[in-house]
Amino acid sequence: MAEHKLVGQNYTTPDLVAKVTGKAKYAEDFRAEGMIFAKLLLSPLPHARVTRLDLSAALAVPGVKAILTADDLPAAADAVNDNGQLILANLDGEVALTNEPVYQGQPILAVAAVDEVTAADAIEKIQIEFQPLPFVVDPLESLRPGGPNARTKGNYWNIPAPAPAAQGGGGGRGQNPPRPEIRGLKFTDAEFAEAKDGRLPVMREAPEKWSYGDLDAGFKNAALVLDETFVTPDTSHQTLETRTVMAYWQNSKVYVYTGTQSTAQTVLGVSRWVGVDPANVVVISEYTGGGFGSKITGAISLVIPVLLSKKANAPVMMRVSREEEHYIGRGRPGVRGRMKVGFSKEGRITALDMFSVSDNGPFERQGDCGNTGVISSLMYQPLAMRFRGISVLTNTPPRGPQSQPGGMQAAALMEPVIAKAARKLGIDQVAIRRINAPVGKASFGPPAGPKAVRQYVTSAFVQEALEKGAALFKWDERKARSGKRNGSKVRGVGVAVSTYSAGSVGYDGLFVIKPDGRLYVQSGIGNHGTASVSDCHRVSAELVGVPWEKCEVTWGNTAKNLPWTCNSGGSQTIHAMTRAAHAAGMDATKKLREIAAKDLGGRPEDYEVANERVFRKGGGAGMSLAKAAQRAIDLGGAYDGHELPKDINKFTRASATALAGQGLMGVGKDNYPHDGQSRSFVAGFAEVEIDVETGKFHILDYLAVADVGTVIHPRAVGGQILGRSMLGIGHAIGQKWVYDQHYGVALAKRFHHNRPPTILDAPARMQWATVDLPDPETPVGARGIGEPPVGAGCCAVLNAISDALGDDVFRRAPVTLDMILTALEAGRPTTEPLTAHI
Amino acid sequence: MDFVRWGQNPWGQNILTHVSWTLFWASLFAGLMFLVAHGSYMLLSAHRKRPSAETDRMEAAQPNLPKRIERHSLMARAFHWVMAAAMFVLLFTAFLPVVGVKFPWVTWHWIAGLVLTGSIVFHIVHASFWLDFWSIWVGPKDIPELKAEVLREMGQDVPGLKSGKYPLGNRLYHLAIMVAGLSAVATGMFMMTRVRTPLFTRNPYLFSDRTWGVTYVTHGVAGVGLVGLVIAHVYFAIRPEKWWITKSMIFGWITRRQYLEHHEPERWRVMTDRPTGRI
Amino acid sequence: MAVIHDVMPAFELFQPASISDALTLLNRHGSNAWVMAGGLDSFDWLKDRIKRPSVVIDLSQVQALRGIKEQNGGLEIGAATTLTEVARHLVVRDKFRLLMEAAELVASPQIRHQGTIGGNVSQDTRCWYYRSGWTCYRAGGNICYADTPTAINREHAILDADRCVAVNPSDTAPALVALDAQMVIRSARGERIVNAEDYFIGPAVDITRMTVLAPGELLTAIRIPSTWAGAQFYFEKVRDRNVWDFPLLNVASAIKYSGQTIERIHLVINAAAARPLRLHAVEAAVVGKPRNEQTADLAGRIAVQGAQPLRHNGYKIPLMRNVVKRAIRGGGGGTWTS
Amino acid sequence: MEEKTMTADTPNRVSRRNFIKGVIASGAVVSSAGYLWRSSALFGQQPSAPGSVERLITLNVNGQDRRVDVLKQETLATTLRYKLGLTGTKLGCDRSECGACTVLVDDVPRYSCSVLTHTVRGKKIVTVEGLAAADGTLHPVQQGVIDEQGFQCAFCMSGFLMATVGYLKTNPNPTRAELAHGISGNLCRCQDYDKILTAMMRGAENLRKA
Repeated sequence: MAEHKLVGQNYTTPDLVAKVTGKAKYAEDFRAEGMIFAKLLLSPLPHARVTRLDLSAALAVPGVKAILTADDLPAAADAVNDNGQLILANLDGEVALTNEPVYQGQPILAVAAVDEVTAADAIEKIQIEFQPLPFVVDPLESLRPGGPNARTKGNYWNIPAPAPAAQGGGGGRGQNPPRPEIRGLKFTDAEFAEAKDGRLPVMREAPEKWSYGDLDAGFKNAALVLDETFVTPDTSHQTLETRTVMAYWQNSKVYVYTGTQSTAQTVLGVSRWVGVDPANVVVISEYTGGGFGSKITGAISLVIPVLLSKKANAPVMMRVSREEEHYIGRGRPGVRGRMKVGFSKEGRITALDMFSVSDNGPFERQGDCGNTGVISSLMYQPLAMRFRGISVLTNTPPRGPQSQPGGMQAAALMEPVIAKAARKLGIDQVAIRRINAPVGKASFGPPAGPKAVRQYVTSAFVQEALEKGAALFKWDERKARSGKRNGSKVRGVGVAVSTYSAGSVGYDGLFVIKPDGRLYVQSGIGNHGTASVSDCHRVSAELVGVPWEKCEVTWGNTAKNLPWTCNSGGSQTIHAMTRAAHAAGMDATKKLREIAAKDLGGRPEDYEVANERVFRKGGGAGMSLAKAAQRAIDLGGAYDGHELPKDINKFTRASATALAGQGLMGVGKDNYPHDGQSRSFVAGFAEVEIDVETGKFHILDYLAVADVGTVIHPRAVGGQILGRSMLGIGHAIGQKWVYDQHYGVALAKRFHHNRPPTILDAPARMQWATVDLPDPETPVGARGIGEPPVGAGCCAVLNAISDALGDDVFRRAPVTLDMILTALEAGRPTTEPLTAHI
Repeated sequence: MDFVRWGQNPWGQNILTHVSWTLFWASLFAGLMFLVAHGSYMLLSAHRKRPSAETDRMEAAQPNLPKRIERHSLMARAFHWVMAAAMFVLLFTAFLPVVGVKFPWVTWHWIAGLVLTGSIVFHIVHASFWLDFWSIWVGPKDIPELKAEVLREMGQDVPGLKSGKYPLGNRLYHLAIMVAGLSAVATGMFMMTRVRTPLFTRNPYLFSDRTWGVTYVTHGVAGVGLVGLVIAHVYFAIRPEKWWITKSMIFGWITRRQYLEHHEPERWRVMTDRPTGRI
Repeated sequence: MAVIHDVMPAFELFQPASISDALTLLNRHGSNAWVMAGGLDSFDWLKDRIKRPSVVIDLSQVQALRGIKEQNGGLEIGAATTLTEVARHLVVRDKFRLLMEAAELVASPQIRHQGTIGGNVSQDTRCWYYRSGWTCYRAGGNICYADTPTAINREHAILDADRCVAVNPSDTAPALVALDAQMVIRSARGERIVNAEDYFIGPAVDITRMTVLAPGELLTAIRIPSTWAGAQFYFEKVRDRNVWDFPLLNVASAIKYSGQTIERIHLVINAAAARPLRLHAVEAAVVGKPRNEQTADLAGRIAVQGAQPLRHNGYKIPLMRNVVKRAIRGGGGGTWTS
Repeated sequence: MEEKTMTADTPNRVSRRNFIKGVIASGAVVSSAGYLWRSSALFGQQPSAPGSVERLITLNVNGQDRRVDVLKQETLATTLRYKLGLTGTKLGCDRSECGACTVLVDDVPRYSCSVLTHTVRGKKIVTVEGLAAADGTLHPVQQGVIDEQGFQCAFCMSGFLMATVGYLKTNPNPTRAELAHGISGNLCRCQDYDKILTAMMRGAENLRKA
């Protein structure tokens, strides 16, 4: 695709008019005849056992149709994944309803009634008693010698080492992973003694542990060694649309109207949670009001209306309230890290010894803790590194991946240390990041596999991003005025770098060119605001030469023949699905050429496809796509989808089979080579102004420069870069959880307590740019961008604050005016650094 | 009518919070009703009065008795009045806001509570080592006295026991106020860990929610009980036939005649060298 | 009984059209009645199912409670006048800018379009323990969950706490106290007028109420005398987010000068205690002094005397010192760049 | 092409053998008995009491008078969404903290989650469905969103649109900073504020030109 007609161009996405007129239907906007309403009874205790439950008074309320309790749920079942591995059921994993709640707010039961007020009134009539069990909401409190455990069995997951993975993301059939189990672990008294000074104690034998290089030599050769503790906040995803669901059963099929990030893949989630064959699951999710990782395949809570609907024999709408969303809506694990970092006098990191403790919540182990190590190793390329970590179970709401999971925390742990080192060494902040930046096929993470080889990326253009950013931001000019006082105001500038995974491989593309000359694209991608639901398919349209006006995208309903599609999480989609779209486009192009050669003579290679035609290269005989589509139907076989490639997923196969015979089918699996792991990078630049009398600060300006390969849709990329930057900035300026430790209950459970940034907290000026260098390992050159802006946004602001005020102001994020004020007053950081959720 | 008030703790558990203020009104009402009933009875019914000739005889028989007999030492009187003042401050600061007179009352209340506590501690020590400790208590031995007292009150002329130093009514009252007062004081001392004072570091989590509930209700029950008891006490203090006792609490002594008239010299020996003799 | 914080339970609704009808209803339903003006405080309580009135008296139809009248060189503002109307009123802008600035900093535009000035000054505290529906002192219980060894009390009181450490969250209240406003209160028994300063009460006096309004009473109007018209004003609200958030502290001052020296001053701080506090000691100390850095420093130092921090709100002491300084000095010196 | 793909599940595709007659398509008026509350009266009417209210009221929504049965405790957002089928107005928090439910009441942006429906009798209510012209021509502010590909998930969009349209009535030619203040009562969790402001500034420009 030498010159692009669609790729790289702005356009109006096919969902926008419906959105702007209010016709777009999100889960709560659907109505079904006879629909009844569900409300939840949540646990008021952080850990308890239900000892008495009397539903009689609630069932006697006129209008109450059914009550669903934990006893009605199917048992956790084993599953087989895409690679054919048997995944044993986690018997201590998350369940939608329970009689032994492990966090305040966990649903105990649900009441369905003719209307919401009846359901709510009925809940108030339920007699329920709990036996309180030991609980803990602070991971360090649980790791303290003699500290309480969040789960009866212990406080962390022991997950035996997985079988060696093949290089290059191919996956491959490994042995079946063992069942994870909960165990208990505490610091020794000697280890924990350090906590007194607000330093994170280090656990010598942590469950997650790896290293490479000669750490001791790295520290010995260092010109500067810093040993810092930093703490990142726990934050709710707080999608504006809560995880409301409407569901009903019909002819043994279940119809689930929900918000999800990944339409096609949610079928498997529903199937597993409800215990029903995937063929009997229909997911309808045309519009999703935000996900940020919290709705990757819908949410486990969807089983509640699904099973209630079965029990009550009526469609059930479960509107989830904002407070309920705080509890069941997922959050980012906060990480406290201890980083001992050695720097050469040029600023190169010679050694990094990192220990991370993350707050895992009560259920399945989150990858954030481990990612702090892996991402740090990629972003700063330490010459030698040791990582140790533990993800501690607590009685707080379940965590889930949130935009740049673990990567955002990695940046927040490391960036303040690097900024401090640059100040101590007298090195420019941009320069120190440049010298440590990954270049080309940079290695990262632990040595793995029988040959102990480290993984590497497909490409990295961080230095280019830093250079472009410094120029656009007028870094040197701004740096010169940083620290200058104007009345009670002082300015500071900050730069930060950040990275994350940016794409997977191996999925399918599917479309049909019909005899009306139009291109009908089937999209299994979720529509949660990233625009990838249509952006990816622009690649197919461009390859077969169809103008966008003649493309119709079908999405958001798994009954409508969608292809097997990646999870829209971890910035996979634009990479994975442009590859799949490319494969399908190439398949159609090949078929078009073959049809032309058949009808018009010559070899297929003599033909090219463009401008709605297939024609002899250099002009000459050809036919319209409309005509070719009709010919494809006439020819049958592979041309119209009656014969399908062997390697496509069975999900795609079923959809393609249903569409066969309607026109020329483009269908294909992404089998393109892919040497390395795709990662995107962002360099963020911020200037802040702080009032030292109130501690209040404003962000004057923010710039993010992204290394994302080829840009498919500039406005969407810009929105992702700045939107995710703001999400990160929220972590720097105020968003957090607050828990009362005595009772283990949430105090901040609404927007005005959790404080997601408002439009007036955003920088007065925001800009974005990309380095515009395609990734060499993917046909369109595009990588994902949803994740890395988060850490860059957060840390550019953190670094700008410390640039203005000095190093000893904060040791945790978010940085709020109280921290600034008391630190300036006392001349040292004063806010309790290690206490969780304050 | 609910006698206690319930609330919810952060775990949604029902916890006791306070005694219901309706009990205050009940106690106030009961105190006043007792006053009216007793006053009416005293007005309307006949009472036995010891014939003065009998007292004359006794006085003649005991010429060596001093004219004034000390009934309450200075220390005992000081204690009583300090305690009374503290009690009034406590009751008014506790219950004026309940009846609608709003003012900052907590500091006055706990300071008065400390004064009361101090005076009670003093009183216990003083009574144990310097006074006839057992003279104030009631026990099974008092049943004949009680019987006689009741019959006398009903107008019958009953021979038999007269009171020792403290008439039975006094002693019963002391018992009641001791129970109520010590309950209020003991719970009040713990409750001070829930308010800001210079004496304790605040720790509202000293007890479990349930224990605190019982503590507050006990304090409340004792408090409203004291309302009735104090009303009764004040009433008797100003009744004409008890005025001689009230005066003794002010001046410390009673006359020989009063002594002989109201007390059983055998049970309150003012002349022996054995002041701690038991009744 | 299980707890659920969603879906307003049923109540009987009355929408009287006149003050007298409203008072009749209030008198009839007594403590079962809930008075709703803008409703922004009310809905939280009702939707969370914590307060359960059987009757709601909605004042939105009482035209007599709305509007701003000029009166003896001052103003009479109907209690149900919205904050937007207050902030946009020309006389408020010209003569009592302090109130305009305070009203403009409340919450968000939509809330200002609906929230009333009467509601803004009479709103309940936002202490998150109290608002969670737990039976604390303010809710009739025997504990302050916000003042315990483990409590999170960053937003709570540094002054005048008495068992309860909640603060008054109003932005317009300190401005009204500084302007010597008078609160017109009516009930079936008649009318009484209370000085703004005395309208608010702390927990020492009544731990369950924020104002002197008794059941059956209605705040009908707020009168602003001409006393401070055209004075030098300073209002500052310090909060976390620039929209929605309640003040961590706010300060209002009105100053009249005689030449270079401060002739009269009213200085009020809110969110430091359960009621807006007029800083009489500071006022007395700065009268007769020139408006300069030294006077400002003095004011700041005096202001925080006696302040008692809790575990997480120690920052309010330097913050209060500094905003009081700024209220004398007239800002932080240097404006925000943007 | 949007219209065809917008409505997810067309009723005729669903077999009617079972209990579902289909999912009601966009904009349809749902039974006036309402979904969220039982229709039986919880209290007897007290016609004699001053200020007592009737349940059956008339609302002027998007230029039309609509008769609707409204419970005493019902909020405007609920009436619009569940009684009048106007689901373009979203509920994000139900507590005046996000702005997704913003509608115009007599041209003033209000949080419909925090307005009792009974208080807006006789007032003109405009929702996002009422912005475009009868012929489908988009409102200039809506067009601004199309022009700039504003918003991401768009759950906040209708609230932002209504807040902007309301604000522009008081200040048709705002600076970017003024507009940000004017629509600051709306939260976007995709945090796409920069692009939203760009789209809304474009909308303001469109409106001035219109």
